[in-house]
Amino acid sequence: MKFALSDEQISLRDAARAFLAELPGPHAMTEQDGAYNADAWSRIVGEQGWTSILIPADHGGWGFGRMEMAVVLEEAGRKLTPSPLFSTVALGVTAIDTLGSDAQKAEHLAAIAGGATATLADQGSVTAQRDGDGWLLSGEAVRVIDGDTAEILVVWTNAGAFVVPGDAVQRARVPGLDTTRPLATLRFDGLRVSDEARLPGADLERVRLSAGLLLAAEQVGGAEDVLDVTVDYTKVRKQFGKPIGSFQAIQHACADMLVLVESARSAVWYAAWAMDVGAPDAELAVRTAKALASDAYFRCAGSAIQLHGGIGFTWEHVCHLHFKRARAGMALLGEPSVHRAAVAAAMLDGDSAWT
Amino acid sequence: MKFALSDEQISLRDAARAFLAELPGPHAMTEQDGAYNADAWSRIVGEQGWTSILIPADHGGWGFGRMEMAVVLEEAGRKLTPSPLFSTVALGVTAIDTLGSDAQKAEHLAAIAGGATATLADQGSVTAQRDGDGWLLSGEAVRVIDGDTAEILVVWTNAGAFVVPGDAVQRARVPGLDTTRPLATLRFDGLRVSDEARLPGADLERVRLSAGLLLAAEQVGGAEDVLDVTVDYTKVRKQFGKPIGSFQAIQHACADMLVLVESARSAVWYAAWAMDVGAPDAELAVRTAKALASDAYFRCAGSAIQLHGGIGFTWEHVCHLHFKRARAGMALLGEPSVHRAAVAAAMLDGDSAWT
Amino acid sequence: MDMSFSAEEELFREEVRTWLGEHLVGDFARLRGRGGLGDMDAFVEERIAWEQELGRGGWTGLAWSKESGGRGASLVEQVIFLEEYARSRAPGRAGHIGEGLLGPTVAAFGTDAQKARFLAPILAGTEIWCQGYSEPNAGSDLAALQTRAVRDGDNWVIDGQKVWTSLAMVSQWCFVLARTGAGSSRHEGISCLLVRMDQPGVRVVPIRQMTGNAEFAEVFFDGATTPVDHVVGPVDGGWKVAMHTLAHERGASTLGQQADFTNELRALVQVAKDNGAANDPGIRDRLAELWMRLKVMRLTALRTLSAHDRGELPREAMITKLFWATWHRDLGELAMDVLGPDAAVLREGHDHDLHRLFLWTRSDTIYAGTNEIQKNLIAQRALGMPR
Amino acid sequence: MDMSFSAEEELFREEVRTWLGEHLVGDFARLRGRGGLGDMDAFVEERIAWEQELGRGGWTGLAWSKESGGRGASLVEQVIFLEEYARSRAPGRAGHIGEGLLGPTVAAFGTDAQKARFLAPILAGTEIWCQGYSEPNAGSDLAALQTRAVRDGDNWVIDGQKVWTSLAMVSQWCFVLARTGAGSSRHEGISCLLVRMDQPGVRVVPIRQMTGNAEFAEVFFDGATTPVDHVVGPVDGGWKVAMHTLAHERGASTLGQQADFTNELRALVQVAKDNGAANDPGIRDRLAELWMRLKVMRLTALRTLSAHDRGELPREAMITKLFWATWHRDLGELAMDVLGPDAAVLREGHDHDLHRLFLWTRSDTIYAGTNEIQKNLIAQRALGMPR
Repeated sequence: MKFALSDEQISLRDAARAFLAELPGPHAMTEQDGAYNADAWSRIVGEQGWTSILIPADHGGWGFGRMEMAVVLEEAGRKLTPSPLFSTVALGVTAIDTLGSDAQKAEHLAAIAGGATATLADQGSVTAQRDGDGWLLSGEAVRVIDGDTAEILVVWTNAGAFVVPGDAVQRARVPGLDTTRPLATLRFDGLRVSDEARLPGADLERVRLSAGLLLAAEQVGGAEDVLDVTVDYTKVRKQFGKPIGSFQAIQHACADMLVLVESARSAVWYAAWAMDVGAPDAELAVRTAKALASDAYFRCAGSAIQLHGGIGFTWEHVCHLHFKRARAGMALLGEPSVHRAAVAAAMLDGDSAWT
Repeated sequence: MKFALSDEQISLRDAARAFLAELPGPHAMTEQDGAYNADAWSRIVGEQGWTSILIPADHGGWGFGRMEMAVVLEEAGRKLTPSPLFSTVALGVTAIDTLGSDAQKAEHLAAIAGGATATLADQGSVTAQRDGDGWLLSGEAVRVIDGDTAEILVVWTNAGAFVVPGDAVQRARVPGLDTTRPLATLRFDGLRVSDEARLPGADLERVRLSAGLLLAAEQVGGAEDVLDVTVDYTKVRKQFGKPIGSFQAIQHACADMLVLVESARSAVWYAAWAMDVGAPDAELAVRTAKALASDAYFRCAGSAIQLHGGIGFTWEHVCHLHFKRARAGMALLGEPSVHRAAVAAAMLDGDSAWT
Repeated sequence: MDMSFSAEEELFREEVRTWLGEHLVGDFARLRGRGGLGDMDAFVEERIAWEQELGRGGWTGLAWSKESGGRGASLVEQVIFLEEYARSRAPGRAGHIGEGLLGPTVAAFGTDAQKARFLAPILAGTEIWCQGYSEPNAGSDLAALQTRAVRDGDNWVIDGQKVWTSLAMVSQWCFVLARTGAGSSRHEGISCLLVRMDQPGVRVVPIRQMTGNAEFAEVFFDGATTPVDHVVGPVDGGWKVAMHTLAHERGASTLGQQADFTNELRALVQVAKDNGAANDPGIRDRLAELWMRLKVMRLTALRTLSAHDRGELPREAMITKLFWATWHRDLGELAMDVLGPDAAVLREGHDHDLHRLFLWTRSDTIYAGTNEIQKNLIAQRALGMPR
Repeated sequence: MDMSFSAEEELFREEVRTWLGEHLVGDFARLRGRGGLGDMDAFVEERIAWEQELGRGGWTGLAWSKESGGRGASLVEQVIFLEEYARSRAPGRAGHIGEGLLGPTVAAFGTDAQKARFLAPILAGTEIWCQGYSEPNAGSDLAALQTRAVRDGDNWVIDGQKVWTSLAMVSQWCFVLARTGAGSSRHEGISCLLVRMDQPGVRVVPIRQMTGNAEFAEVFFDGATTPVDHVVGPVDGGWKVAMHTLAHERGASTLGQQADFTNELRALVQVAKDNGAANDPGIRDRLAELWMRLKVMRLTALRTLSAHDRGELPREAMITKLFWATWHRDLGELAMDVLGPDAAVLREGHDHDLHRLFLWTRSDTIYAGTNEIQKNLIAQRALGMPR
């Protein structure tokens, strides 16, 4: 029984933090009309190798667990690092690794380990129709994270998942609440793909849970950053002749934020471990993590704006970037109320006693 | 357009407050195993005549409106005055006045104006069966306010309401959360009543709304009293060398209480006026009043205990009497969530635009 | 207790409604629903033209006394006007600082010459005013302001910086609080200056907000000047003048705001009906709760007005700002929950711009006294708790 | 990161479970589920007998070092014991002040004679202790205590009043903080005295709570005495001793409490299933949310234990009290909402006494540091915000 980061995980975290401090921040991306910094991405892939963390060693990756991935994403979430890291590892790698055949994994995971970006399109109305020895894909996928740039697309249809090249699809960025994480609409206009493009796996829910867990890890990092930024500000900002951090109302708001951050972190760490070892309560643990981390990030970011006063409401400040990402992330991969409903069903509708 | 108490209403309020200060408090009742003080009740009826407020002049009453009744009940709620006033006027008088024939009103309202107590039993499973020229009442009524002592009982059945003498029924006090307002279970074991005992009216919902409004008025008074008691305490209780009322967290909690109290009061006053004049939005106004006043009282009483610290948790203090009455009253005549659901239906399910 | 309007008041309502219906047409029609808080930088020139149209119709300065050139309308009439104005979705007023703040202050504290010079152009909508109170280091603590004005012959010379100044980009005049006294500190030695914006010493830098709009600006005074007779009230005694202005009972204005809120809630209900969120019990519960609190907001405002008629400032008047700001923020949060997964995606069109509502309402609990400051004031002033 | 128990630990769990199953029978069976917080005045004599039974089984002083006569169990073993103890619904411990507070303090600061005299009877369950810290004017502000002890020959003579003393009615001994220094004020000049309760100068007056129970008492010292060698730690230097005791990492104990909470939540779920509230979407949402927060409460406690193994006191340890107190209060409120209209009526039977839960949990956010004080501490100590 040891519920703490290992020394290796701590080293990974510290290295990630140091590296990320060198990358361009989220404002740069927002001002560049949502384009990722290609140099930053190549350093993430090349120097840090983070896209390899979850890829099994057989397929050219490191074969680490979600816990290591969570540690890195917590840091990326903290700095709002603009890059296709989340979509590639949490959606692309997870979908292919969970749903793909060995051959498909060998091909696509190796490509990702080598720097390709990937994502998952599972919302919308894409259908697959048999067409001789292949398939025709039609319809629209919506709210696809990094869908306008991903090189490898996994698309979910009525006939399961298919992997297609990103540039084979009509795709367009859609204006999103979170300016640091592009969303896109993809149109499939009878796109013909071979039967080999179809992934044999059917467990989309597991992919979404795994991705939700990793999003929750990012959210914990984001929540902690707004807390840190806010505490720092309240120590220097003076009103009525003293630092506002000495006012009890400000202290209480910050204390509430800390409770949210540390609770969400406990939930995320445990869920990562539970999924990695296949614990029986892994699903409920992930739902708990995503619900609590989403709520924590949103509430912390909201408090941060409030405690910053007017300055927190300005475009130049980091608060609103966190706030927007927090609310957008809440809407992705299951809103908190959706996860609570699933937990309620497990508690209330079954005959078996929950523990 | 004038939204304020009239000079007459202010006089009524001030007189009620002065009179109630002379009566035994709620602790006396709690220690007397829930028996009302008969002397206090006879003074309420005889000196103040409050049971006559809502009774039409034709039937020996004052023929005043719900607004005047609300003014008095706000004061009674403030002092947690133990007496069958609420059940008699809000349930008994309202039920008979709304559902009864002229002859029934003449008989029973006059009795109430003369000092009889009355209540309404509308929860449970009482059924009425034709039996020759009369009816047989069977089944159980539950959570009947003052049901163990009321002299006149209006009981709701599948065949409408009947008025029966209280002592014709098997009845037993049940232990209640609120020790200052007795609840009883009534058993009807084939009680035979004449057809004249049947009230012709069918609009039970209107009776319940009217009673709910008056309960809300009481709740506003209760909420204000716990606020007053708490503010007074925080001005004298010292910790860390100064009055706790100078701490920002305490001030903010009290400010929140004031918002709740004054908002609920606005809602109650308007609903009383709207019901009295038959405004089209009267039903929604009453639901708003009951929901907000119930929530306000409960939250204020909870805060009061918190801000009093340990002393507020003791049997001798008034806080817990308010807290228990607040939670019990929330459960009576429609919980807040029930009223919100009805408002939501009006907003969302109809075609007509709400305003 | 009588919550109904008199026959005369209903006639007045009809007059307002008719006038708005007849004039909010043509070029003005597209201003409907625009220019409110969170959207103040939209159609500014057109809204100034609309201000002038209002002036020609005699609808500016409704609350001003007749001696000041206003209509001397009763509070109930003001309520009616504002409710009808909001119901017609007429645009956010470009002249609100002049009409609501500068005008009443000059009327109360100004010289005859100041009244003669400044009131009429406000009523006509030909001079737009902005408010130079807040500073970077004087937010909730206004008395920490540092802008300084020094006497130089017949002029005051002004140096300092203001912030969160709405409409500064289009205003001709700014109402500036500055330190003029020698040993000036906190509330002492402050004066209220009327300063022209179109002069070399004044620089306006728009502030981009998290909504992407730039409704406010920083205003830098770097040797700006104004004549010595452009001080309102006593030199070095401007704090009371400024406080009077802030305390100047917004009176009926909150009721107009509530009519705007009703429009917003109605739009949200429509979205919920359209996307099915109206079937979600949790959403239903919260929509109903917001509806209840909105109703009560109006009722408490009417109680305040009735007390105002009696010359009282009742304690329930002090909860207004906290109540509406919190309500509005809750509405913004609920709007996102109604959108569900679509909360992540911005939608086209102003009328259904729930995201703008969501983002803008974060400022409501901050400006004009944060929620925290409001609660302090309620505790200390309404409840008499120790400072 | 490894959240599983080792084979040895699972064996230990089996040992605890077996022992409890074999001993919580006969006269002790009816104690199941009784005597916890909110019910501490139930079956007190029987629970003291149970304490002695635990002592004979070697289950008291689990966390104490072997030199002190304890078991020297690891933190994980303590967790396992407490979780199994709660799962078996074994009764609230009558000896918890002695085992958790007085014993560790004497072990850390006491003389050899004190250790020899006081530790064994605690382990045997033959001497029950109560805690004399809080006073009427020293609640959240413990340093405002006023009880005074004056040296008189070989004795201290004690005058003052303590309050909220649990189990005072049945305790043989009280651990009293008193002012002994000449110019004593705030944290200076305080000593920790061990005082016999059965003497003429000590009077115990039970405090009836809003639940109707009387679990606590006021304790009046009116010339009570204790020998001079019954001071723990330095004379006049007792504040640090007392603080050490309070800060003494409750360690595993919160995990036992969480197992109790799980029992309560499970009972509430059963009621909701029985009365149909489990079909209400709002109730479902809140039950799920409480379940999630309960899970997280356990996880954060385990993080704290793991950090404790490394000799750290991590900041997440500081949220424990606030978190569980708030959770428990929320559970109590939800319990009433699950009952619906029946919330107004008390029900029979202890097992489903949701009303007791509802009322008692109002004290959770007050005792051992109010929520307000907890938040101050978190802000100042965990976040380094200015005092």
